[in-house]
Amino acid sequence: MTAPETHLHFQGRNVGEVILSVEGVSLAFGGVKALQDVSFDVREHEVRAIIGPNGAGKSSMLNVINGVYHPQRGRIRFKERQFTDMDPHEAAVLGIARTFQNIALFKGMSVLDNIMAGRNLRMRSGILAQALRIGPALKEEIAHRQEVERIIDFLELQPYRKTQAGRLPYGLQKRVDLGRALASEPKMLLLDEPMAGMNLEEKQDMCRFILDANDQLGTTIVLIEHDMGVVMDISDRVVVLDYGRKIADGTPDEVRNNQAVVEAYLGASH
Amino acid sequence: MAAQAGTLDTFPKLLLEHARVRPSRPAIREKDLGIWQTWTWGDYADEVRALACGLAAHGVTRGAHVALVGDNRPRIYAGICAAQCLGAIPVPLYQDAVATEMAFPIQNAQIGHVIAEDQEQVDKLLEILPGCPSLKRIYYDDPRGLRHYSHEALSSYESLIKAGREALERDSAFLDAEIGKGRGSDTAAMFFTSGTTAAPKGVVLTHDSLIDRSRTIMAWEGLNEDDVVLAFMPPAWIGQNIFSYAQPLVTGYCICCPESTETVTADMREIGPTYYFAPPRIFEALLTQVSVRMEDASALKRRMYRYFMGVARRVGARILEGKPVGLADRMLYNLGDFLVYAPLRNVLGMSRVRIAYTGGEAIGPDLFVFYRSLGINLKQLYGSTETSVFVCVQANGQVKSDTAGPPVPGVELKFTEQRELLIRSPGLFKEYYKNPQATAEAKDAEGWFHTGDAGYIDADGHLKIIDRVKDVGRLAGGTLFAPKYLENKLKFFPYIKEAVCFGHGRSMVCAFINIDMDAVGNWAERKGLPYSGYTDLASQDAVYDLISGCVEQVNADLAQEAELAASQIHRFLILHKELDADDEELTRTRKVRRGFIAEKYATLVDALYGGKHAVHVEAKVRYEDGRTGTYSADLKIRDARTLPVPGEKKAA
Amino acid sequence: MKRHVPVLVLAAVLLAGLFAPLVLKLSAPGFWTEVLLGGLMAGVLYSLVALGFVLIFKASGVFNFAQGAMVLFAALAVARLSERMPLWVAILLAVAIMVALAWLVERLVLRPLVNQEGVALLMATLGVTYFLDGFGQTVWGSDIYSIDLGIAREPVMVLEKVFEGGILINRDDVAAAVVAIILVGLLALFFQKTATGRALRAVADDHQAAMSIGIPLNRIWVIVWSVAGIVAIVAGVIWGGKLGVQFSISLVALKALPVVILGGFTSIPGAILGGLIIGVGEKMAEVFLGPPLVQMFDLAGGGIENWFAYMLALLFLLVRPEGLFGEKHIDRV
Amino acid sequence: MLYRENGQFKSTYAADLQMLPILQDRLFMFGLIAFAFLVVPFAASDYLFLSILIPFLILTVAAIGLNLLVGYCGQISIGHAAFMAVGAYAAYNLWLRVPWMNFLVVLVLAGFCAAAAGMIFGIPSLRIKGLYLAVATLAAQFFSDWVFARVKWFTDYAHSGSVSTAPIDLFGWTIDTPTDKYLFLLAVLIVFTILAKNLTRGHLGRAWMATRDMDVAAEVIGIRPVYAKLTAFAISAFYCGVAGALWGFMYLGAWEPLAFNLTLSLNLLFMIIIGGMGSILGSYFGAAFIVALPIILNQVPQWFGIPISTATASHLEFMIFGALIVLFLILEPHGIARLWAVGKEKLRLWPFPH
Repeated sequence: MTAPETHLHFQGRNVGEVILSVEGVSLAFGGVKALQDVSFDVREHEVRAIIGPNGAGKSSMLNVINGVYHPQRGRIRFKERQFTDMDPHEAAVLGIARTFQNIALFKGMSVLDNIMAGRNLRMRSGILAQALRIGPALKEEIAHRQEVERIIDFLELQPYRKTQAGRLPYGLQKRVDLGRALASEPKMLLLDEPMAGMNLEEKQDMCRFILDANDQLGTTIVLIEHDMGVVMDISDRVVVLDYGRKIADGTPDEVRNNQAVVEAYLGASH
Repeated sequence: MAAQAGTLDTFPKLLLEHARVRPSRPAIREKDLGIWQTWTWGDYADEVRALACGLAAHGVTRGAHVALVGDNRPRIYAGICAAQCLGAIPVPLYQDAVATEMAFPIQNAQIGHVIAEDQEQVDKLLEILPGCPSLKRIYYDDPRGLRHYSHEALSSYESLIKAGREALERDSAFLDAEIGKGRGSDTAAMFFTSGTTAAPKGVVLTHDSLIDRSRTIMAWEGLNEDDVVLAFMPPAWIGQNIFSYAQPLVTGYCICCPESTETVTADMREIGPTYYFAPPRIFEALLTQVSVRMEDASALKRRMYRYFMGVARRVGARILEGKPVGLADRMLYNLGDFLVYAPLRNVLGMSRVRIAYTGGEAIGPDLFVFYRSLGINLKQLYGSTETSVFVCVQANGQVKSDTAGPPVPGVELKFTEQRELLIRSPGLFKEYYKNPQATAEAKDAEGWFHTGDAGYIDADGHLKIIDRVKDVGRLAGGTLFAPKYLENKLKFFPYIKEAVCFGHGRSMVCAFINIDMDAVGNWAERKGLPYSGYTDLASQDAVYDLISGCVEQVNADLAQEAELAASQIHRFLILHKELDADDEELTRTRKVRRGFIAEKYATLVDALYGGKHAVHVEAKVRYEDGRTGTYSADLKIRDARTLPVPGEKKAA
Repeated sequence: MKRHVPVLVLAAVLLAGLFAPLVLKLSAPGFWTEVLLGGLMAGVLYSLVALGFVLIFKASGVFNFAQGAMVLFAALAVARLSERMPLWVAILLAVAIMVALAWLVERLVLRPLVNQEGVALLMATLGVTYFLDGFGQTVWGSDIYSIDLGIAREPVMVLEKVFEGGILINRDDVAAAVVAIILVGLLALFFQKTATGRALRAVADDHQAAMSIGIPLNRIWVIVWSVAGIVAIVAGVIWGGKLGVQFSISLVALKALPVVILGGFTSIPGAILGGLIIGVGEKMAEVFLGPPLVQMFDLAGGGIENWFAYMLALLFLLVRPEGLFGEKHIDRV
Repeated sequence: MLYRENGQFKSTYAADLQMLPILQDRLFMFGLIAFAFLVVPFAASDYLFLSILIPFLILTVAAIGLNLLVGYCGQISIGHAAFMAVGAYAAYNLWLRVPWMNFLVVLVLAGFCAAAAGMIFGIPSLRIKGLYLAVATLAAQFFSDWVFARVKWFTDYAHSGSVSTAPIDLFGWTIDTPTDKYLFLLAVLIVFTILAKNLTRGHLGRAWMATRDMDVAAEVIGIRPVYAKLTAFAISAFYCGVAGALWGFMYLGAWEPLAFNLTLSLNLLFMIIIGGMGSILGSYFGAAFIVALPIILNQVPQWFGIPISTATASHLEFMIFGALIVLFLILEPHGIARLWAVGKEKLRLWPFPH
């Protein structure tokens, strides 16, 4: 790897070794080629953006990384593990969490329970212990509740703790979605358009939360976002996809001046 | 305890006493991470001791000033006490002040150490740091967002505590000695008054004065360690500070800090304080909320509510005062209590309130009676920063809606010829910090404090305040003009948030109105009126009609009072923007700065008196995200119907 | 191609099962053919009911559990009405009743529940089932009634030349099968060839698109429920004529559910083929698998046909959840 | 209106995680339980016990079981009577063949048998959803109908296929009279309610609800669908198995083949639709409703002097059930439990409307 040193926004934050690499991934649905021979890598603690016009295969890329889709060709390496064919819950166990473009909250559950559910894979007590809810089961529940409260505090969701998630306004639902993903203490967080449909203030809040998560919790971030200003502002490196192919990869400045990228975006805006 | 009272003459000594007498009773609760985390008196003392040693290790010495800026957090209160342990003087600052406002106190008091709540406060402090050479250290409580701040002045509260614990381990006698050196006559704390006209003044209060007033009230009201207070006003305000710092340390009751400003209502419902103090505007806002929410209720419920509120108005206050009430009315009231009052107290979080105070400014009589009739023992008090709050407090069972009650033990009152109230009390302040001139103006040689308030003692011996001496004016016709009195009457309507009345030296009274966005917005939605924001809503004719109705009702009331009948409001306009403390139109305690407003909006005032029906305004508007823009439009002016003054009586 | 393998294996097993009695000489060819024909005839009826089901599912996305109750209701109506009037008048009247019923269902059930999840709609049809069962028996009575189709009941012997002993066939079965086949054919034609039929299919594919080409959704629902009602009348009359009109008809009609699982919820050929597979399968299982099972496990009688269809469908679901002709569904995230 | 929540603050998570965090709710609940244990046994008639209270208590256990699967985990089943049958026959055979076994152990083992059956028939849920699953569960229904009617061993080679039981002896207490049965069942129901409530509040419950609300997202945050669905099927079937055993021993006493038929399955489903899906409390409401309605329908016309035959009454019952299902789905898809919750919330906020 001879990737150039990326510039840093914060002093003290160390972008580390490559944590995820995507190698020659191709994915097709029937005849539709969603991804063609895409390769890139993500370094530990960095903020990595995937951009591209509509239908460029961005969401498919995230879905491949966390095992929702299984690519026909290519492989993925996360930390020391290689795989092509992995179920989403296995990805979660490995430390990959994600949020969804069309918020996929558990609408019938409270905000607290939504975020608690994010910690499910860390909870161990058996069925009988849970049914009796004594001793270790209750202790475990309380310990995790405490962790979840930290996330609620972190995302400033205190007033909504016991509100049913489906009843929250859109911007807050997005925040809960992020909270649920963070609750699993992921190594890497995939964010699918975290700021779509938000107003300026909500976007600023969300940026702050993402950067804080990256900075304070050390979470590696891979995000898809349409708002170019945001992408250029917060990401360390950017991958550009167009029609399922990678057309550029580099720092925000490099990408901004890339001819292929400019053309792809001009072409898409017609 | 009475026997030891002589030795317990400072707050740190009181704290240690509580830690000894009731170590496992709750002292401070804070809703954090979803539950009410509790410090017992023992924990409180531990924290304070460690913190004091930390501060000492970092160079805080006797007589130095230590600033504390933040919301109600246990650590802020611990900081106050820790400074006092060392004989240093804590200076609580308003957490919502902008950076420039913070600079003055820090420069004035040569403050070297600040304990700040979070990044927001740290940012402000760092901004003014270049202009404040005295400021050496800033300690932050919440590290969020501060990880990459590398300013040398900055360190965490945690590190301070750690340093303190280490120092304490090395030498535990040092602190006890320091505490022992404290004397009641030492300065306990300094509060900067918001200063409606001039620069803020640092009011210096001694342990003796604060402790004396707290003890007096404890005895007067029968407060005890089971009482609970919710601390939700700025700790830099003496009103909050004495309730959540001085009084609990004297009495041993528990204070509770809400989780965040958005959750105060919910937190109040959970905690159910027994002892409550809020300025009238809070009670006003609560009542507005009640009215608005009741208007959404079903017709049947609304009728029930109106009926029983009528019953309550008739007999509620009398029942609360233990006066005789007919059996039928008493039963009706009991039914109303089951159906309306008790549930209402519950949703307001006031079920357990034994004593509630309001003060700081006059409260509308209707507003006051509303709470009393619900069975909430709301009383008025009179006092200020300079008097350690408690001067007059209404006694249980002798509550009148338009007075501040009789002087509490130890207080002497007298009036000047201009009806200005003078006070002598053990609670009086020592001086204005570094301001001998102001001190001399306010406190004469005989120790009388000149309050600047105009008023008199009524037949029952209760203090009645009309207005500020300098604000009480005369209409051109020579009759009395008390603007605050009028404004309060207007503000009693849920639709009116602020009012500014003009009339001194003029032939008639005119007013600026600020509508209440929540109440009027709700009203507009029910009427199906579309609007885009405050400015748009405020300019609608229907809203003018609504406000017009309110003004005319005030006029009808005023016409009943001989002295004030001439003060009926002839013309008014609804301001295009909300009056804002950030624009200096209100004080930090949200008092209207009438003079400033009259100057700033002189063209509007001229238009009111010039008989025009519209006036063009162009104004800079500051949006919430900090950007500014210009607003330009015509403001409408309305004539309000007035009633004939009784003097010129017509057909009976 | 990979995903077809289990289906092919399953098909092979079924075929093997079908011919096993012949190959293993457990049965005379004549008897085997008789059983096969009996199965096919029952299968045609299943296909018919399943068609009504598929129709409704395609057009409104409703999993109509009430199809069986509709068959019972229709059969009861025809049976009781034909006591007072000629059969054809009774049937015409029953058609009118079923159309009215369709209209009511659209008005009172579907329209208020539009855009609800499939499971909620399924539960609503459970409600309709109960209502129809209760209503039918309140209005028409709850005894066992007969429908006289006017076809001679005695069986005839055919193909004596081919098989030893010939094959015994009921004439009414033949007539029923013919009617059913004609109706299935007509429906298939209606769906594939006519403009309305195509419109109905368009609705299933995309409600928005269908509305945008000017088809009122509500009317379409009334039409499909009416057609399903008419199908129910035919099935009800045929079964009623054969078994007598009684409550158990609604249970028999429930067999349409495994049929559509087999065939795919939205496929007309699937419904037809599925019906035949189930019909033949359960008859064969009952006749040839039943006795050995009874013997082996000392059972108190056969009755495999009561569950065979469901178990077959269950097995099929595990192998190929989308059915024979259904479309594969991809979850979008 | 009746709530006074001021001062009821929680200073520990354990207090915040209580089953009934509000004091007034706890008082009401204790009052209710005390009433059920101390007053009802002396006040109720045998008729009330036998035709209302006993079936209500047992069906509530079954409805809670079905609700765990359908309401909490979102997996539909229209064949849950099959698991009741498994439980009933398992208990019968254990009781018959291992006579020394404590009845409580018999109950639990019967539940485990049903749970095993539930897991087997739950396997399709791993591949299919919603409507398809409904048909798969029908297979369980018809298969169990057949097995218990035809396999003689289960019915101890009884000639008619019917089985009969005798009163149970529990630690020297012979549960014979209606009052005995009522007390026993009440205790069982309370235990099972608490267990179910705890399960739904634990991480397993969250896994179920997550699977119900958004299965893809649930998997993405690390919830294994296999585990969530199969445990829901197993525990749900366990409850129904126990309920089935109780139904056989405590309510029917003796029963014929097809005692646990499709109608019972559908009735269970109706209980949770009307009572409220995803609510333990709703299971109570639903069971009460389904038990009481036929009796009311039989009684009410008599009070007004209108003669009505049993057959007509049962047909009317069908119609009313059917109509109510549709009505509830349209007006209040979350059933009586939601109405209750809304009412409670109104009381808490009284006199404010919201």
